[in-house]
Amino acid sequence: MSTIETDIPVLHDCRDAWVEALLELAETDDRIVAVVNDSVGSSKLGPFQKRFPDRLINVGIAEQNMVGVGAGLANGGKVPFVSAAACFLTARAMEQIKVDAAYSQHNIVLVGQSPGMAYGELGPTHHSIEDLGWLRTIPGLTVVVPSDPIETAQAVRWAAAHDGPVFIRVSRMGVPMVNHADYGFVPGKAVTLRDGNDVTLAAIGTVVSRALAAAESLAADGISARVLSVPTIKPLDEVAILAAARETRGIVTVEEALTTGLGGAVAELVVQHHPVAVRFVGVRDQFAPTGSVEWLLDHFGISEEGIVSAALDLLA
Amino acid sequence: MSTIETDIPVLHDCRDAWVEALLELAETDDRIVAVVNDSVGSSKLGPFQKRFPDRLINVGIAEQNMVGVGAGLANGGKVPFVSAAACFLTARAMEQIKVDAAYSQHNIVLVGQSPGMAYGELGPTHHSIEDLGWLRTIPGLTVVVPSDPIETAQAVRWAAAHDGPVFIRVSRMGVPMVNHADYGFVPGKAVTLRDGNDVTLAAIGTVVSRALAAAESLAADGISARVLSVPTIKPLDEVAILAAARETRGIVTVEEALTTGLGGAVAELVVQHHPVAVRFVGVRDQFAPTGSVEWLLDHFGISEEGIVSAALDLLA
Amino acid sequence: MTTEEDLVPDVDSSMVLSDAFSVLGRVPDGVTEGEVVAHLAEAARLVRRRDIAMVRAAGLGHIGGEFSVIDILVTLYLHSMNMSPDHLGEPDRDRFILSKGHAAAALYTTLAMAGFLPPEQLSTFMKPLAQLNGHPARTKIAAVEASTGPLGHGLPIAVGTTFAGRLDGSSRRTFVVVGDGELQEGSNWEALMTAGNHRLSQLCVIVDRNRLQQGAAVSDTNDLEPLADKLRAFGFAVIDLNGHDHGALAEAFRNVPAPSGQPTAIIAHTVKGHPISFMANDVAWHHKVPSPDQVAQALSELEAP
Amino acid sequence: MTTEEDLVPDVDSSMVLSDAFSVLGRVPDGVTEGEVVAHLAEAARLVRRRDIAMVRAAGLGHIGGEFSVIDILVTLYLHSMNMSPDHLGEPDRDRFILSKGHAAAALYTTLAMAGFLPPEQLSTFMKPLAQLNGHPARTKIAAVEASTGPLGHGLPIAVGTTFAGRLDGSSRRTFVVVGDGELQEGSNWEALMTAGNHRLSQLCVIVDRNRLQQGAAVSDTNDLEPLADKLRAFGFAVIDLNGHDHGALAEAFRNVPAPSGQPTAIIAHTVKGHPISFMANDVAWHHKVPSPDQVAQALSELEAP
Ligand SMILES: Cc1ncc(C[n+]2csc(CCOP(=O)(O)OP(=O)(O)O)c2C)c(N)n1
Ligand SMILES: Cc1ncc(C[n+]2csc(CCOP(=O)(O)OP(=O)(O)O)c2C)c(N)n1
Ligand SMILES: [Mg+2]
Ligand SMILES: [Mg+2]
Repeated sequence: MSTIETDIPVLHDCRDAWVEALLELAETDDRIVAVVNDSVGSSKLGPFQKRFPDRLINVGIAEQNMVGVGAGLANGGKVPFVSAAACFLTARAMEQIKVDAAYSQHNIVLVGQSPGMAYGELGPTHHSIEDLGWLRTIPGLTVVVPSDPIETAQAVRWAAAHDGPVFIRVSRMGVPMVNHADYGFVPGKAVTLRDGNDVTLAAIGTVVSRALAAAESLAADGISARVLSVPTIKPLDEVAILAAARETRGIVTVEEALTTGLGGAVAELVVQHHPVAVRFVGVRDQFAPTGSVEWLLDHFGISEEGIVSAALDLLA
Repeated sequence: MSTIETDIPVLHDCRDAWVEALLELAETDDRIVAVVNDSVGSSKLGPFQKRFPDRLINVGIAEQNMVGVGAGLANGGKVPFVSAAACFLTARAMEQIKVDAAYSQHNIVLVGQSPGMAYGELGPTHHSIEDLGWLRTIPGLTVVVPSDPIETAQAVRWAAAHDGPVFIRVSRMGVPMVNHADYGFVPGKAVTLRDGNDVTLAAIGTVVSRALAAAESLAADGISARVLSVPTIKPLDEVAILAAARETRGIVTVEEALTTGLGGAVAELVVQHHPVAVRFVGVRDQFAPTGSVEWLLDHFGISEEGIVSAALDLLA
Repeated sequence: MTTEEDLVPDVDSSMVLSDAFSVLGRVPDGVTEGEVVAHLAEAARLVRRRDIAMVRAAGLGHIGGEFSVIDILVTLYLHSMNMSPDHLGEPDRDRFILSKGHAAAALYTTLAMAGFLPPEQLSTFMKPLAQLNGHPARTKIAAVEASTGPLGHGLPIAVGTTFAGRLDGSSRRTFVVVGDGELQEGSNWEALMTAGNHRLSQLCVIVDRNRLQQGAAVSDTNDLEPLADKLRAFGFAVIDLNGHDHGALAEAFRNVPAPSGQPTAIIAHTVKGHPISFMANDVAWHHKVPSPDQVAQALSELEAP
Repeated sequence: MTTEEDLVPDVDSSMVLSDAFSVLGRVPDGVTEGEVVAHLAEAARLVRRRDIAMVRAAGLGHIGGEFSVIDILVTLYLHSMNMSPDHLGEPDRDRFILSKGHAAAALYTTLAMAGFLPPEQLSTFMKPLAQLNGHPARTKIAAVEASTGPLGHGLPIAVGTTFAGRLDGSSRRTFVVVGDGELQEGSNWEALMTAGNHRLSQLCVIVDRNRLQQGAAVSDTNDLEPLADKLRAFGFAVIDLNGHDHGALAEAFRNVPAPSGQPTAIIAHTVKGHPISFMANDVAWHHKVPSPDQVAQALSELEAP
């Protein structure tokens, strides 16, 4: 049972924060344009479309064109937010992300909606669990995976001001607040949400709260777990991860993704500088079955219990 | 200086072995069909087209359709070999690879031609250095990276007989023979090309010969380097890699790719089971500049010297 | 302006309706044209009843696009296609691909109605570990040729299997249904170009022309018109018909391959949500889940005539 | 049957030809139509001479598709486009995107001829660490709007920048050149559909209709005909012209935007390898590198008239 159930915290759909932040930016910056693939509703962009009908470009169901149009808008001095289901945005427009966004260093913000297994019942074609492994391999792209509405809004604001291509993974699955109200997002900076020195739980995005719950549970067993929230998988906070590698007995990575995402990024870092035991909590090299996202997260052990047992295994 | 220069071995374009093997198979198995994107010449499929004009389907410059047509041919009982430049095949048809090949478990062979930096001067749009990191993240896909003509031909024959989706990376850049004439390719089985117990050089594809040269050079300095050739990055030979992790002081991975490829795969394995120092030889998180492939390999230290210095750094 | 609502996973398992599902099976051989149409109409009615119950039970589905395509599916599986449950291994049988995979529930119910799937399995729709995904999966259901869901995949695959049939000298045909919004995907135009140029006459593309996509009308998003001109310019023999008219559908399917030697494109004019009064032509029903009252109302509109 | 040859990196650095390159710059204002054409013709001749030397020196290039597109590029950069080297930051200037990025050498030489690139830089073409890649890179050359090389990217980007101009109420125009083989890519049809429906009249798509692609004739690979019908059905005002006729090109570019309010598509009929006797219309010259003798022969065919 995760704290989500025991504490009954309010759960937030991060898309609300995304749209609120975008609307606010767009009020004072007329360079902001939204580009979608028949995804106005699933991106919650209805209010944006109402307020700025000309500044919402719906290219229809055409993801390659969508990203190309975004790059062209950037060429024309706009700040495009290209918003589509993460699964289609990444897989269908991969070469456009590589070439039109990353290699070209166009000032474009790619917004991957409902990532991970949010579309659980719809099946693997709609899951976006490959995205982190795929995108962190692309040079020159900043990849932000916010964990709650505060971080989502800040990432959106930061991306609008930043010059260069950014991907932001926006959760639809309800998440509790994990950051403090005075939190300030900095790309490449992990956040220590809880101190500890036996083991480190490094978590990303939707499942940071589960790492916090696991740390609580480990504490009850006398195990001191550090919890690192990692908002950008690229660039990775190498300092914080390596400090964790040195100062604790190992790292458990936690993600709503295939373990080639954060797991892979952490593994690649530590083996080069400070080899230490790592355990991966995530989906391991398989397409997920059908089921609700909550069911799937439990099924794959991306849960308080799963994280605890990964930590215990590491410390065993 | 690599052995390539000092020994002046014959260099082979692995496309010759690929086409020869395909032609031979096609003579006795009329299920074999080639599918291309205006890539007859760059795939060296001219002789195949001449011999089996009906069994070469050129969909034109349309990679998504190309992979979809391949899946449909498989549905119709054919054994399609879908052959295109690796950069376009992977990036442009990523969702088709995910869904039509891997998730659907269609019996389709994807042949990525001229991968790595073979198209050096043509620039990063034509380099395929992301492919290993991308493809190893896709569940259910076998990813073969042959190191020489012997392995290329065997991989083609194996893939034709195998039921399920396979990707084969076929080198255009000249490579020397590294495998023995009696070598037998087994997916998921690494090959120990040289024994050693100080350090392991795990190499893949076009650059296995460079690892051998580096081992030779290290031997001259009294360092005993094991050389593992890793023909399938997925499935990885976990037994051989973990044995190397236990029996030597660490592993140097060598690839003509971003280091999220073999480097990432090895890192992910060892941190979970036997954390050990790893050094990555490959392209580190950047688009490559313009230059010939030989120049680029040297530029990135994917060379005898680069491998030697990575090994020395690991052992320091 | 969009009226799209969001997916609402509002599952009410107690609401799993035990809507009796009789497997009518194929239209028998040798019956009159009128009997063909009556059989198909009754099958479509039962399929729609079962479909709405499945969507309600799962709390998810794409009922609008399911109801627009059901008459096409039923006509193909129960009458026009040369394909039977006992002979899936037969190489010369026809092929069908639902490229608009989000209408999976319509396909599953039709497959059950035609005997390709045990009807009991329908109640597993979207349940944990179910074979009946929200989108059809080739590895999970024997009669499914291709896993679909992402739009723009089915047509290229249909082109491939048609090529395979040609190489084998087979007379089998491949039918593929695409959504109209789906035709915004460039991969379809790649495939259409290939099929047209290679004169793949055994291929029949059916456009479910319900004029709505997920969030708005197709014409308010990225219009397709003049669609017939586009398809003709890509080398297809084009037919326009009412996609809810079983007789017209059956005749059009009978006429594949076209005498011109071209592949066939059927623009099937349909109504999203047809024939439910409060769903028809309302984009909100792309993936809205009916309330218990709405289910009751819809079922009453789907009583036997 | 293909006659495609493979890329032959057969560099002979001693063969770097010191082909004098005079920067003619823009056609001056206020000259006669005849003088316009004469200026462009001379510029194109010099650009072709420099291009062949560059390809020979690099041992790589796509000379066939470079020679087919040079007259289009020269007309745009030296005459038709409102774009000058000193005012790249001017938001209202026209935009150009070479979607068929493999003709990079033609773009680079034209940019040098128009003053956007120092002519000395041309000799770095494809050298290690050079800014002049085998395909144009936005981050490496100020005048390049978009990095191209993979086919089917430039047209969507052109649609995007045209949208940006419209949002700004700018009268600037966007020109994009696509190869004819390139039009097999579905991403182009996505972009054409969007441009047509949004009536992006400030967009002009030029098809370099040389009828050959990499390995064979377009018609033997995946034909485009009836191309004008296709483009019209996608909402474009279509013009056919001789793509080597500077006067016809200049007039067509002057007429953008079309009075109909539609985006313009110019089908520029060209000859791959034009005007070299032994290259013209031979698919082998898609990316063949000329021998020293062939260079000499070509240069003699490119003497001043
Ligand atoms: C590649 C891709 N992009 C987006 C979606 C999300 N999506 C699912 S259904 C749909 C609308 C489809 O409209 P249409 O093809 O007209 O189908 P119908 O009206 O028959 O439901 C969209 C955008 C998807 N499934 N695949
Ligand atoms: C996506 C993609 N697929 C394949 C290629 C390889 N390629 C380079 S040029 C070319 C032929 C292009 O033909 P066309 O567009 O007619 O150009 P042109 O005749 O003007 O050279 C091909 C297939 C590519 N650059 N991009
Ligand atoms: Mg529709
Ligand atoms: Mg051409």
